[in-house]
Amino acid sequence: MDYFIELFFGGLTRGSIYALIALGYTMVYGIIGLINFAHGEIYMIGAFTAFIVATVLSIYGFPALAIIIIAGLAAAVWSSSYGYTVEKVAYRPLRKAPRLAPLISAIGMSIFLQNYVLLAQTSDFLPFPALIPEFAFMEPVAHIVGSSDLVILVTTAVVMIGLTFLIKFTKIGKAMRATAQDKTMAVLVGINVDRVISATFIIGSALAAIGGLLIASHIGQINFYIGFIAGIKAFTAAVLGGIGSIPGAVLGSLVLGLTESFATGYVSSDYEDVFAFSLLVLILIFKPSGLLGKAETKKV
Amino acid sequence: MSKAILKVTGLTKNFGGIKAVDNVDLDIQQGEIVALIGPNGAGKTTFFNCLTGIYSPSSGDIMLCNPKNGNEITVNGMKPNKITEKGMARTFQNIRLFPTMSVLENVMIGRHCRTKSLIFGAIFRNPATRREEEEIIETSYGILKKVGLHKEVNEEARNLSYGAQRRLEIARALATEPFLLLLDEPAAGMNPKETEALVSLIRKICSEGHSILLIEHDMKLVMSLSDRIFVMDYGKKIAQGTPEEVRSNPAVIKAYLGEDVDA
Amino acid sequence: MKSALKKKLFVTAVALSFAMAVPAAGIAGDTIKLGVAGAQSGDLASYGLPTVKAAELVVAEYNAKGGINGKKVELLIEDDVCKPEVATNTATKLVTDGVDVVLGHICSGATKAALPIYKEAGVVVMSPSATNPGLTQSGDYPNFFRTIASDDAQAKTEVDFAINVIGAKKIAVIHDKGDYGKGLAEFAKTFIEKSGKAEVVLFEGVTPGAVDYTAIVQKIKRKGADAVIFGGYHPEASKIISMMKKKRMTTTFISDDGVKDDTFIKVAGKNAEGVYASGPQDNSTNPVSVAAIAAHKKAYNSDPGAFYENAYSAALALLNAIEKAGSTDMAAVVKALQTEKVETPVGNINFDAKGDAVGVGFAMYKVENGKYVEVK
Amino acid sequence: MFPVKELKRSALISLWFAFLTFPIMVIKVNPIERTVDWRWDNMYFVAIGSFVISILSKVYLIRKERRSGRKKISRALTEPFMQRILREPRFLYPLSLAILVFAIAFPYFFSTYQTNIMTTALMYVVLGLGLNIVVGVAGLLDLGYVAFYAVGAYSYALLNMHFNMGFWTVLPIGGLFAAFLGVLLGFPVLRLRGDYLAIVTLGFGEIIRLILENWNDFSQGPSGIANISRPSFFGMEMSFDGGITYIYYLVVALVVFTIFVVNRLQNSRLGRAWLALREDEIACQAMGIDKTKTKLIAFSLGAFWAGLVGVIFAAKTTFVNPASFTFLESAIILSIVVLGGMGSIVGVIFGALILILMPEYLRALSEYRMLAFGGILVVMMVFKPDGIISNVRRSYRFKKHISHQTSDQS
Repeated sequence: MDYFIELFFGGLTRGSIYALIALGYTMVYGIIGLINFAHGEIYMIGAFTAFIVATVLSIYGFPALAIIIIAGLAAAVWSSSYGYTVEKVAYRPLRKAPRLAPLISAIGMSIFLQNYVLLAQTSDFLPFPALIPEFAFMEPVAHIVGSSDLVILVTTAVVMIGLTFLIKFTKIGKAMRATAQDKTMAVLVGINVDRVISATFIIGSALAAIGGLLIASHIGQINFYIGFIAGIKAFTAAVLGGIGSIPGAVLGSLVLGLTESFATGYVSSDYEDVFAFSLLVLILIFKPSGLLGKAETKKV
Repeated sequence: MSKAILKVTGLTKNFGGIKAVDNVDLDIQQGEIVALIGPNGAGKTTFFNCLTGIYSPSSGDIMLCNPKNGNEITVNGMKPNKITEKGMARTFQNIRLFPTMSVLENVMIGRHCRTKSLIFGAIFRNPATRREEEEIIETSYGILKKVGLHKEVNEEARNLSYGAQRRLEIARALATEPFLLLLDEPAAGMNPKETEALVSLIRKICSEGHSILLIEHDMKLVMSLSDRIFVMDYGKKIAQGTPEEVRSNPAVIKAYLGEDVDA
Repeated sequence: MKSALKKKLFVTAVALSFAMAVPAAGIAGDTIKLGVAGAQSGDLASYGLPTVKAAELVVAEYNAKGGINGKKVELLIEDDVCKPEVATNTATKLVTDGVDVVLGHICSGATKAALPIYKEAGVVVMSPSATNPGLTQSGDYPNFFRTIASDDAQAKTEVDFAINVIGAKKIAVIHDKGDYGKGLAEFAKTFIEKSGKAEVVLFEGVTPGAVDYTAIVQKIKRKGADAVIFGGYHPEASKIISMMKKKRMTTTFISDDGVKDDTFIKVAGKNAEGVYASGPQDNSTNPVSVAAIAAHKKAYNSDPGAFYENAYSAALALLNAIEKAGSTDMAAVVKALQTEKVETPVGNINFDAKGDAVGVGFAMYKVENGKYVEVK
Repeated sequence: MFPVKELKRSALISLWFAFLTFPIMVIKVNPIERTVDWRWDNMYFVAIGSFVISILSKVYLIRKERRSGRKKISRALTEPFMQRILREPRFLYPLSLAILVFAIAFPYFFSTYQTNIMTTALMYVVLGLGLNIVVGVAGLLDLGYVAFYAVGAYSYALLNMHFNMGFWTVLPIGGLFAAFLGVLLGFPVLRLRGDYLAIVTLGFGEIIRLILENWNDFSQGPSGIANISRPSFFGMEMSFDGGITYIYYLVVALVVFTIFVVNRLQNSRLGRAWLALREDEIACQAMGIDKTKTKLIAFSLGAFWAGLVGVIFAAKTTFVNPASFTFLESAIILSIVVLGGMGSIVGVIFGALILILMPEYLRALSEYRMLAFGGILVVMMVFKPDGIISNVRRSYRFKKHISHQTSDQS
């Protein structure tokens, strides 16, 4: 039973990490129907920015708490700026282009950003400072749930609640929902669609940056390539949950994380990803729009 | 009277808790032009979608009877392409052409279900395939001539005028050799002159042996064209009969004009 | 050079293809062309770039001394992204450009794909990092040499250490599903089973780049392993070890040359303490090694990366062999490599008939106070 | 001529990029030695660079606007120059012949390396044309195309290793295996909508690669299979150079064959059905087209070509391992199709040649190569989202009113 609980929490942590990235995918997809392949890179840049800022601050002797806060803010600010710029440069001119053009643009952007960081920084793995402290009160259960797991779980929950609130009740959230449903109508009722899309990219990127910071701190290392795998997994999770749906992205991520964890724990980690993708295929066969995706009503 | 070519009994379609179509009966005889009318949201298009297999009905039966051989088949739950193959073709309320394909190609697609060649034929272009291809082109051209679009064969469908697009949809549907043609608001968005041309086109099609079921809001067109009319409101059939009968039916007037008006 | 190539191609295309047909025998050009091939971009760039730097430094040193037998050494650097299909293009390009000897490739797979091309052209190849046993032991590639121990030799060292020194009874063998890591892990598994003194309780691969390794770590714990043998590179190793530390596990962690890298200690930090890794014998007192590292620090203002010393040694060995042979002819170079000993950062070495380095001592290391210390 | 407002805008853009790239470009930290390297000159480069680029792109846009304003009427005549060549057989046929002659003469004028690179590029032409059937023509977004490529390659590698089967025997077998797998996968997933299909095919591609990586007894795992026989020429073994030339001609022949077949497929009943399916699925079904069957045929035909090229790949490199079949490979093949122009055969050929030859000739840029590759993909899409060459539809001519047809196709 202990083993089961351990795996369960491991899966939950992993799922929460996916969720922070998947939210960005799902928001962007919900609004402009684009698989933003560069999102994984935004996450990577968030982690890198956090790494750079945190290291600089620690060299200059700032206190730990200040480092966490400043590094987190910097990661969010710069990730959002990248997200915003990427949208403006690579996607906005393609708003009316054939469906696959933005996808290729996104793939190109992803390759570009990876190599940009590789060249400007390094190809090596770098040690990420342990920003999350080891809490003393967690010590008795540390062999099951570590402090960083706890922080990740709590952060994801808070972010999730905050985001739901934002989408449901704020002005920008309502504008987002309107734009997602019908862009033309949104324009007609006076919503600045361009601004809403930018806002979506900014929020999604900031979430990815938080994810980047937490994960890097959790596993203690980064390099320029970490965005790729995490990005694909998060995207899988978003589709699994029903792409376009925010609770769906979180649910999908948790399901994916738990599946991988249990697959490794009870079967073999050799086929961990095979399990993950098979689950995706199976779920989509029986529920073609994902776990919480709205079944598409064909309007004829 | 001979057997009905389309006989719908108790057709119901639920979306969640809402009954978009509620226990509707309908029949069409060979050679008839039948209209289905009703206020917006009455469930007419949903009814069409059930007939043509785009939705599968929650309950009820749809029977098709091919007038050529008298074969009777139940088509509810069949895939749309199978139903088209059986001889019922349709047009769409919001025009659904293949926008970047040429006018002729749009009609040629309609010939798909009446022809056979596949990979082998495509690659080797054996005599049978060539003959078939020629037949497809000629028939399609003939149909385009009938609807008056033969001058625009190589034009991309999206470049046609609105009225021409509607006619192209009819041509495309005709290419599938239907004995029953379903037209969903064929006159929507047309100017009076175009509508007039449409009326004569529909008459011509009917006289060539195709029966027609149409949804339409243009009452002048409906009244002048139809042999019989079915009226739906809130998913239910509320009246049926000849144009005169329907015109004077109090339930119909109420549905169209609201509660307070007396017949 | 590279842009000049195009012009040359258009002008003397035919002549060039003739030149191709004749094996690059003897002293044809006025420089000695040392090819460097490996991953220089993409996710494995960090394993290939140090080799380029090593080659640059060695060549600069040779040229500063006036070159080899009066000829300057010229570098031809080509990227293969560690992909076999790209490696064949890279190899063909190097051969077409008239390369005399090649330092590379980095990954075993790419090396395997490229070797037939060099063999055909009579070019000697020396890899700093391709450890697949078949490369030397199959006898298929008489032109192949390497300055790193093959997987089986390394696995043997690790297993002997785990069983005889640590006294492990239950061993979990973990790998990174890669060419190198999995190959090594399989040898380790076979050796453990053969020894009869310990059992393999777990044999599994982890996905490189995965965001979290908790599950596999829990599994190691559950299986009651008293030692983990990991086949793979340092990023995964440091993730696993820090995850183990987080779970308060004290299982002995034994790994390979891919982990015996200072970057591992830097990245894993405190968690690296107590980790064992196999690697070439301690070179910290070897003046050649000290000089090589100092040269890197001076030139690039940073510590050298993976396989730097192996690459440095390979470059030295290759150029030395050409110097001693007085020719770039394959047979002569091969003979010189086998007979002439050379002082390199990995020791005073020559090569056996199969192509493996002789004189590269092998040892186990333990991380103590942030440094790899040889276990005597 | 250049408005001050634009200069201001460009200045703002350059400031923005200087800010954006600040942490990554300017600061470099060494966490071990605990030193910080402030590379301020990078910031100046970025600022000046983005200023210049922004002005240049603005100038380009202004000129483009002016040009399109002036030439609105004559545009129909001048613009689709490529299109007209493609449409007119009297231009097209001699041109194709000239290209073919050039292709045949290629190995005599260029080095083995060039021939080898060209072979690779032509293999991607075939892969692109195969995927074009699936994505470009039938509109099914397939992100796991590389799986079928892998199936072809491993078919040859394994059959050659275990049963010593020759290249020519396995070539069709590899293709058919891949096609069969295409059907097998297609059945459950083809009813999924566009982007869902994309992720499922991506997952499928990964599954195939992971199986090859993990199932050692079957595939020898990540260390791969070496010493695969090169194709023999009527039983003769060939030298390395000869082998490269031979495979080159083989691939040229395959390209010609593929173009022939794909062209005929596109201008057939089946090809029309694919196009229609891409444009409007519901209308398509309503016109009596069996959606599932038509999609399956497209999917498995696309897979068939990937399988064929896979076999050639294994024979060419004489070595296969799973590292060659990653998602990036699928992405590159997809980029070929989209960049070239969806559905257009000539476009795909151009796309493949550009995308595959470009990184090879960009080797001069060495480490900046992939950066340039990614950047060029974005720029190309932004300025030419329809691809380099868009598809030319067949046109029909009818003499007067008699429905007698003479048709010509491109």
